[in-house]
Amino acid sequence: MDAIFLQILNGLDKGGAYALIALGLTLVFGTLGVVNFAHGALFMMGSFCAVTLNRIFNISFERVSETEVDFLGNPLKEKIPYLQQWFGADVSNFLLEWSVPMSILLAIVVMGIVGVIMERGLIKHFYKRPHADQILVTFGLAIILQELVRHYFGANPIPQSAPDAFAGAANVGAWIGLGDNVIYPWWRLIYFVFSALVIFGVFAFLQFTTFGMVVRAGMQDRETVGLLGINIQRRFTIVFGLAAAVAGVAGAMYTPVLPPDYHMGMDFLVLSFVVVVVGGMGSLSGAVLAGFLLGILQSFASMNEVKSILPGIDQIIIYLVAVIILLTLPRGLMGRKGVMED
Amino acid sequence: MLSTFTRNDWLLLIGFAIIILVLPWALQPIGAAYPDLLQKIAIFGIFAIGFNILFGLTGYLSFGHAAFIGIGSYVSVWSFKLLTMNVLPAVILSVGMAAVFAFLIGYVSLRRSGIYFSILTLAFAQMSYNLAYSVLTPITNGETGLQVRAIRDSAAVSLRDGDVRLIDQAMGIQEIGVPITNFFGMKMSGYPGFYFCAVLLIICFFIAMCITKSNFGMMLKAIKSNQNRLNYTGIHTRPYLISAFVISGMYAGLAGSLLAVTDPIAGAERMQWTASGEVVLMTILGGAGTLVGPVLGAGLIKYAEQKVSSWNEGILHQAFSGLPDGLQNFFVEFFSFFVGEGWHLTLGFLFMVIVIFLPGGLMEGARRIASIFRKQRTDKADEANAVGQPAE
Amino acid sequence: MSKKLIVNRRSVLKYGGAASVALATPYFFTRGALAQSNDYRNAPTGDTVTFGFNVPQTGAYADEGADELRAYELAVEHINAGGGGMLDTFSSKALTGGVNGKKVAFVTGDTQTKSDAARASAKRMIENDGAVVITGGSSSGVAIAVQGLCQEAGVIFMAGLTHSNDTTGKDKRANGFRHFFNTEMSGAALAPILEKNYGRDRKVYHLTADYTWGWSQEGSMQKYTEPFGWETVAAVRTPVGAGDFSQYITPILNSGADTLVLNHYGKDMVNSLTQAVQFGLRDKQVNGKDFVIVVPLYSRLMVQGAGDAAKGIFGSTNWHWSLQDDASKAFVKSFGEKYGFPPSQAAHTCYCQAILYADACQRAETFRPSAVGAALEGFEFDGLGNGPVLYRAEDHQCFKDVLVVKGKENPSSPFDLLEVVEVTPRAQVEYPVDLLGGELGPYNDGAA
Amino acid sequence: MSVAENIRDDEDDRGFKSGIPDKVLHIDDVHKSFAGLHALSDVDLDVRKGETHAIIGPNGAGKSTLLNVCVGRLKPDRGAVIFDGDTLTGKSPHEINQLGVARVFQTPEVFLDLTVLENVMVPALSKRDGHFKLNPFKSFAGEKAIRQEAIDVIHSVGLHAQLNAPATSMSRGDKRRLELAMGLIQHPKLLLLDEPTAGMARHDTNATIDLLKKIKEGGMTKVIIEHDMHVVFSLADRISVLAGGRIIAQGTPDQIKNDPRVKEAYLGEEQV
Repeated sequence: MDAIFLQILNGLDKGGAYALIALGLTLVFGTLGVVNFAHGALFMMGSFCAVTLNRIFNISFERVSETEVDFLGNPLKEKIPYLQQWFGADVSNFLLEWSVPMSILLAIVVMGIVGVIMERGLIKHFYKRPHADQILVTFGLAIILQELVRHYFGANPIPQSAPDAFAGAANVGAWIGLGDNVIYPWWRLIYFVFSALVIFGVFAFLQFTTFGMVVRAGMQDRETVGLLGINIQRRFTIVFGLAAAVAGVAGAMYTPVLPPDYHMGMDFLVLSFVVVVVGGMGSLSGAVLAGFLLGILQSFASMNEVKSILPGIDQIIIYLVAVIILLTLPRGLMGRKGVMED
Repeated sequence: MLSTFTRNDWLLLIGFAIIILVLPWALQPIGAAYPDLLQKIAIFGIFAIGFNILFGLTGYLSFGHAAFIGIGSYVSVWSFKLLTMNVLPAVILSVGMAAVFAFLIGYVSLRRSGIYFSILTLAFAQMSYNLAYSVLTPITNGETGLQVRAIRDSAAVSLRDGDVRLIDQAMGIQEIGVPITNFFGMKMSGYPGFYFCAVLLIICFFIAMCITKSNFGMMLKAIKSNQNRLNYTGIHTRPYLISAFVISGMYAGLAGSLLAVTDPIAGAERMQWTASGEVVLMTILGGAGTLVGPVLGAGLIKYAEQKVSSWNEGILHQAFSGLPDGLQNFFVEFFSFFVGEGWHLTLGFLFMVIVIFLPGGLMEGARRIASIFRKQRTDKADEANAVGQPAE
Repeated sequence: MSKKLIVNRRSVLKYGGAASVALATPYFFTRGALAQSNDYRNAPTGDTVTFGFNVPQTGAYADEGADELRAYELAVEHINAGGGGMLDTFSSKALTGGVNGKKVAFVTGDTQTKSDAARASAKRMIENDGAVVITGGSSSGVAIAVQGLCQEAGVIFMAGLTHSNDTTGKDKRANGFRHFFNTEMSGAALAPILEKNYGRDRKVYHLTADYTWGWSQEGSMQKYTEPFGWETVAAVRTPVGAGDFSQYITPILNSGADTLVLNHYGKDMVNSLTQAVQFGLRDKQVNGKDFVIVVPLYSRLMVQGAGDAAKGIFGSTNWHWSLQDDASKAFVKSFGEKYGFPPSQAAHTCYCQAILYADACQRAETFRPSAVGAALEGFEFDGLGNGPVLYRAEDHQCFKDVLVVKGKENPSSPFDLLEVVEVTPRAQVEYPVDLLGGELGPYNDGAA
Repeated sequence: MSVAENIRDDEDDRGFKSGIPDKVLHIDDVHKSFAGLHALSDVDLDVRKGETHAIIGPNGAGKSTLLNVCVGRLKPDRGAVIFDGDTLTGKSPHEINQLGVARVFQTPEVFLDLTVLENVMVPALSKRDGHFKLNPFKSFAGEKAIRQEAIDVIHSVGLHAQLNAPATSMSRGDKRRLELAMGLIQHPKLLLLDEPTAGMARHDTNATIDLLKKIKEGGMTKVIIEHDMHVVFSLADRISVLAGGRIIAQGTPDQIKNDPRVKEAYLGEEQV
């Protein structure tokens, strides 16, 4: 019982993360009709926003230590963060500890700008081009972005820790009357709530604002909206910026779960495509649904009991589900007719 | 069929064949004339030509063609292990097996179109990869890859670790250590291996040419152009698509088999989605839908992977040794960003530049240059006429 | 003629050590003749000899590969100078500047940590650049693939970081040599320390990377811990590159296990360890004991990626820069002065391999693979940071002390992440040669 | 042999001229609704062999829906379409075409990447080889007979100057002629023409009318959906009027001209 409950919880948690990671991708699909292979790279850059903020808080000057020596036996050059020098160790440590949540702000700004530049400078020339061209150009961009990140941050994963208040696991079992074995990491719970908030926010934005209405109309029929004299172009730029920012915050908040490295974008690219396609191209609610479906199924497929019956099922479950869904529901769970079918 | 080849078609075929066959000399100036790279260019050329029959003609973008490379490789290595080191059965069995798998995967995947088709093929390839890497280890030898071994001493040794080679044994062929693949006695490593691949590449090129110019090829192009209309014209498009998918799967199977022929090992990572992505990039880079483009793209990417990645700082210093020190350091610094371990960056830039400025790939670039020359020539001819006229 | 002789020698060698001693004679007879003839693959003709360094420059192990390359460059520097670094402490004094009167030049290749790419770049270095030896690499799959290639091509392969038993077990090849240790030794070294620290009665949960190395590591851990009472509750295979391991960690909570062994390496290890700690496993009490985690194979670079999660967790490693013997200190000094930070274990093993190869060539007075191999076989040496070491003739595996380490609680620098708990003596990790199976086969000198 | 001549050959066995009305197409009580909106209700319609039957009606009357039901693009909710003894309902578009029903699209749907000749060759081969033939080594350049026929048809629609030009470079009017050629080359038993002259200049319209007249003399059964009354009355043997998804009148051009219901339906539209 506990095991099942934990697996469901884990599935929901994964599902939330999948949905959040795929959200920006489906947004860009749905509105702009662009296959963005750089989406994973945006996610990766978002997580490096967290690393960068941490590094910024850590900018230090060197002081030659009188007592300690380094590994070569020379006097140790101690690194003292300026923040510590200026505001004292308390403030400095507090900022460092909370750098991941704070990096959300940095990620929104930086990734929003990156998104807008990307759309203005590159993507907008590719609206009318074949999908294959879009794939190639965004893939090229993704490689460039990740190589640049590697150049400055190296190839090794860089650990980012959650604030101490959220370290360790919450005793979920105690809240709902299950055993002590039902625990779940605080940070994952927070990530889940965060995903829900962001997804809900994007929904609300598209559903209840005039801006959103125009964009949704553009999703249905770009030509007509254009004919109405609405500057759909500018709105699309903003949508792309929004998608990039969402990918960015998803990445920044994910760093305590998965120490970021330059290649993580590519690792998530295929996954987010599968989520988007299973959900149905361009459908936001489909992506959320697909995220949860895949998360829960993956979680259950990984249980020993299941694996002993079907060896290796956990390795292929995501793809298997994708195949089954696409063969039974031609356009994924909630896809619209005619989108991305040519 | 042959009677309908125009003079230009023959010129193209002969020119292509000559260029491929003289590559060992032609590529010397850029340091690419060594067997392995030449083999890889020929093999991936075949892969890309085959991929182009599906993608270039019908517009269906498969993200799972690497699966057939993997299947071809595994079947070939098993043929070496169980039957004979002669490559002929290996090649035939690989292509056949790839056709069977391509039919199964194609039959299912082609029920959908567009990105849905792409994701279905991707899913099949990823499943093959994941299973080959782990659960199917008894057949694939997992991460280590399936290799040719010496003849096993007893039946207790698993077939992965010891071979039987029934045909070779029956024919009483002596082996010392781990034998090398052969084509009726001709060793398939080094340059003979390259020429074996090169001849197959030329044959494959010829077949692709025939297909492109055939009724069948025209139907495939019509599918890319307007599949819906084709249905209303009385054409059932699915059999055409499945045929194209199977043909290109067979090309991939052949490529996979040749990888094993020239280097008898088969690893799971050949089936990973990035490998499928690579052939997409080769095709688009060279020019999708053209005959020569995919081969060109394959050559370029393999060259970058093999050679550009090897230009470390030492080599750069040599290259710029003629320059004064400060300038030399600057150039080395600058270029080391793009070569050696930075070769991915060069590839990324290349993709972007090509797609932005030459949407038809390198072949479009060649066409544009050719048309500039043609224009100049006609201009000159006009001038000559203009000059010549008063004299008359 | 000469080739056939070697074939015979090898085939007899299988039958026992005594015979091999007797048969060492023809080698000395033929040595002079062999040294002068140049009918082997890539025999150097000019005044330089080319080494091929095949390391991951892109992909997950790029940083490790970069460190290996630094070590190689340093080794080449020292070989050409005839001294410096560990060359000064090395017990063999054959090298006195260059090898066989030639300066060492080198070419590099990118393995991308993929077998195909690694073989392709190795082939390029052999076929195009005339490399007489290939060395490097950061995973067992690549090492085995490249080793097979070097056997076919007829050059020596000096393995870099490869920990799987198979490299010198069932996939061993005459032309391949490994300095690094393996899962068998990890298990043997780690088990007594685990027994001492965590007691005899433990219920163990294995999370194992689902490929050859992972299985082999899992097997070794079970083999050495089960005799004193550790009981395997479950051994779960996880896909390589899973990223998020939470779905494999949650079942541990209810399994009744009090010990988790993570048979992961690289990024998988970083992620699974980070996440396992995040799940509060280490704060748990099960069966009245503190829940503990063990990571059988450690690498400093990966511990860096795991950050705080690795603190206090036991594992094993081939070498660590904080060792205080003269050789290690000399190596750390020369490496640190050149690059500004201490070397990793990957750098160390690569440096040693380069030195060992060059030294063997010098002693054999040729670069001919069979002769160099013979010089390496049964070679006993010291002064390369691992105490007295034996290159065992029967499987081309180095036998040396193994370090048991623990994630440091209070690191004083970004590199000071592991503390050496125990140096397990060589005798304790030695195993009989037929344990892992496989057959070396004959040397291949390749065609000229 | 040109198309016109070709068709004249079988003039003799046209049932219509000999006074025996023979149903080629029978639309039987077809219903179709979209999201509760009745696009077609109780539609009964017979098309006789050899006649040119026009379907007219105001915008939104359901003309295109009816055509789509006939060619298998839409599936009716109720009722059936019977062609020459075969039920078309439930068949896929390519099967319907292989039975001898060709459609000329209103907005030209030619193969933009192919040349004009190839565009006509595709339906010609479809007619000859059936819905699928795997012949990767048979070059269409070698198909002498069928190729000549395609060239003739292209000639008859006046596109011979652009024989080897890619279709993408053609004007809209030329594309419509190409559409027509693609329909004609199949010698269909029934040709469905969806507003063949919509958007054409008067001069082009007249040329198209002449061309269709020539084919009319050839005796091919045709269904024309048309807005332009000039075209309708120049070509049609019989006319059905569709309004609000129902057939409100059926008869010869003269009968329709004087039908009060038709006037009402059209005047209603014209007043807007």
